[in-house]
Amino acid sequence: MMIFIAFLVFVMLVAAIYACIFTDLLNAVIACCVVSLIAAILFYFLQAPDVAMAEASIGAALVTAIFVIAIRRTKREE
Amino acid sequence: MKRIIILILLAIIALGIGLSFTKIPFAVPKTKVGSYYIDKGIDQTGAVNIVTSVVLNYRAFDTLGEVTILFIAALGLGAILATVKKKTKKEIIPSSLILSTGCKFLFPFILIFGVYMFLHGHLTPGGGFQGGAIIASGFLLVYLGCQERRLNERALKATETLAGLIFVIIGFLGLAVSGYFLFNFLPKGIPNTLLSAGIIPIIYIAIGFKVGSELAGIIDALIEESE
Amino acid sequence: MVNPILLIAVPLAFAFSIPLFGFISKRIVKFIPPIAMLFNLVISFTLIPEVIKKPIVVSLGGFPPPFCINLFAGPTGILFSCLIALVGFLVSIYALDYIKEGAKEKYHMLYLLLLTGATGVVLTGDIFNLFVFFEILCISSYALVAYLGNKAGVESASKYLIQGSLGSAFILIAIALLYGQFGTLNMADIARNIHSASPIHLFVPLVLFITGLGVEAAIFPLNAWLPDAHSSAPATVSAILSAIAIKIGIYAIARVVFTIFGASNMLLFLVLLGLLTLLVGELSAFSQNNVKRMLAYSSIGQIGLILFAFGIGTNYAIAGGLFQLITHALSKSLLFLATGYMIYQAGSMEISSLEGMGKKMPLFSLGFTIGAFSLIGLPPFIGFPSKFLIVRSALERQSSLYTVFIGIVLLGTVIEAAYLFKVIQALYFKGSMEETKIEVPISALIPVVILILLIIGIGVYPQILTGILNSSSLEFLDRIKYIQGVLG
Amino acid sequence: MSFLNNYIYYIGAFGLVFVGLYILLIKHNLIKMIIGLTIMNTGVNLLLVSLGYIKKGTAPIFSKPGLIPNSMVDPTVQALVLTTIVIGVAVLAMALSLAIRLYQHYGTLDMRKIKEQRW
Repeated sequence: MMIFIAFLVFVMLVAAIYACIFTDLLNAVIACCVVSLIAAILFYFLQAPDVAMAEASIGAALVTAIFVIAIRRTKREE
Repeated sequence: MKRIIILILLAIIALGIGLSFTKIPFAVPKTKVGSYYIDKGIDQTGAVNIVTSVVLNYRAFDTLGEVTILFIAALGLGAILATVKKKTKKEIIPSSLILSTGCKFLFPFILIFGVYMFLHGHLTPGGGFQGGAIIASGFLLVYLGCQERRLNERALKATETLAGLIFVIIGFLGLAVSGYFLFNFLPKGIPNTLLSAGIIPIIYIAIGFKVGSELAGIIDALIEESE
Repeated sequence: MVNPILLIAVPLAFAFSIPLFGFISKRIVKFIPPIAMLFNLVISFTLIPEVIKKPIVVSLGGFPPPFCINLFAGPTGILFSCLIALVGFLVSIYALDYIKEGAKEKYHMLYLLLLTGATGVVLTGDIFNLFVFFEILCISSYALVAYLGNKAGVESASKYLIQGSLGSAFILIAIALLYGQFGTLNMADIARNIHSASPIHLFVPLVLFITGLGVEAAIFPLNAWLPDAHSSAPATVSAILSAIAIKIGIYAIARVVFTIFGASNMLLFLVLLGLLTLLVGELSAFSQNNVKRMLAYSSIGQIGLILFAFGIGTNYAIAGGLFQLITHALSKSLLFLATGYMIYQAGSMEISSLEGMGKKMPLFSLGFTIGAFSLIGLPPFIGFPSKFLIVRSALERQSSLYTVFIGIVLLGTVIEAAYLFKVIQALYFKGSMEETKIEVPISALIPVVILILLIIGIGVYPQILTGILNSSSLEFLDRIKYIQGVLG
Repeated sequence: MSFLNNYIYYIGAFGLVFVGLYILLIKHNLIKMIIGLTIMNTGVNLLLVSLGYIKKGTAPIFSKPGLIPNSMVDPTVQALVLTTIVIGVAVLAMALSLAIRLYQHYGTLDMRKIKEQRW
């Protein structure tokens, strides 16, 4: 179990670093969405189902949608 | 060069915060407020979900502030984007029949799920914020799938205003009944049933409508000019 | 007894219901903020005698204090809420005819919510609730700076937003650290247990708090957003941001440092920070040609002076700091309001374009002059007793270090006088002397006249504030009384 | 192993906070900065929730009989995090609307090029 969580944390941090590296903003936003999703899973493991649900529905879904709309109206390259 | 300076700065901050975290071990109970809520929560508020009872009873004032913040964000976004002059109206390419029918078919189910979410906020995980977000994502789906559909702005505004007012008015009723703002003045009922926990379900319904209409309004304002 | 919760809940209800009023008639919307603020002003004034005797503690939701959010309406809180309501009322009257473009209905809502957030910060007794209301204040100020959607406003608002939200993240980490150590969010409860933790574990949250709150208060290394934001907004927004928003940051820093942490050994740090902010603000203001940017930098300098007074840490000094805070709120809002229509008329913010306004707009020029004199600290205006109080309390420390500090403060005053006189000279002694008076709406004249009368009135008779200032500064210094007041 | 057991969530949370802070400080593109802000907020939320965790704890919901109150995790921090998530999305929406307007005015989002107002 612990190994699995460590793996998740590792993937989450890698996704966060990739959000920094990507110069295509759309890719960076997707990486940001991955961070939020894994955070939601971690919230579930931390026995916080309410927060996990909020993070998944707001943090991962709506935030990504708002980002994508905004990028569509501005420039995609950094 | 700048990169190195920033990394050193970050390392100093990390060291500082890490140092103060040696006092706070992981996975050890360390709170007196939380255990009070768990011990007394059901008796005092009637909600089985203690998180809900904290959000809407012990710390309901925070939630009022939070709802206000979302309200401000929707307002500010509207004000900032409102003065954009509408240019030539581009032709909307209608989406395929399967896509639009699928979206129209799915939309009521998403709506019902969202409503279920905030109706059962005091019994199961979930609540007004999550339910409102789900409703808003339903609207997002309709926007993407059937592009000619638009929300009625007046109805949206009326919903969020009325929902916000209901929250404040419930607070004032508590003040009038017992002298405490946001007091849980309704009968608590039997825990673990739908009609229990006094004012909690009412406020959560109001929050659900408010959050749903505000997030939908935010998406609406952002998407408006993009076609 | 009037419940202090009304000071927050009633304006909030008004703000929420503005769209409903808008459905009825678009014209009545602009009268809602003055009504709400007048209500707050009346309630705050009736509460003053009560809170001087004994602070009012109100728990929300009907649970005992550490377990619920409580409001602490002490002398400081009510003093601040009076100030907020007074300035908010006057500025909203000025806005009746001044706000002509943009989303008017949204402007009035955001304006009212900003003042509500400010009132919430000064009245709350819970650290996380303070954060929430602080966010209300910050987000509505970002929106107000940018609400016209013009180039300058949007640019400065985006800078303000990035720095402000970084600050809020720091505040949140600090709250997490405190919660992890003490298991409670109530300020009095944290204050009671704070000395059970070792200083090394308290240092980091304190620094994070000062950094995070310092962004909103525009303390020196964190003030990059202020001149842009204050100068690119409309005059009413600049007035309210300068007079109220940055003061709330100062209040929150004082509350955290004095009441929660009781950090008497950090005070010299505050003094140095204040002096640095003072010098940087005044020197930058001196080199400006744009009158609104000059006033914005002058606000930074004044914040430095207030922080210096708080840092001295004696009873008199804190009272002086609070007095200076009132001085600055009244004078700076007068200055911004007076320049508002002048800039509107001249079409530019350059000082040279304001030449000859002394004849064209006599009352506004008089208002600018009185506000400037009061800010410099000339008798018989309100600035004189407040600056005098600060200097006297610094001299009472009787150390050579503080004598040097007073020298720096006086140097700052001299610079301040120099650049403000530059504007006054342009107003009266330059430009063509044609006698064409420009008509201004009566709603703009009323607040200017009231502010002039207040500045002169309190300047002539400063004893009127002595009682509330003394008990306010005692509230900061007497932590035991605060803790007992909340927890019993 | 015990190190992992004790600190893995803190490491994740702080990692996110610092990556976000790094993005905020080093990048000049406004949308990239907002991404950094979002990541930082997620990190702070994770930090807050992991403060309330108890070993072998259960969620603070009395959904079925037989749950022991003593083994429940702290509900307070979860309530706080619900608040901060919503605050985060509010700030984000505002920031992105500003970015859209900024792009309409300047045609770029590079904060180095957008400095009309100086001293």
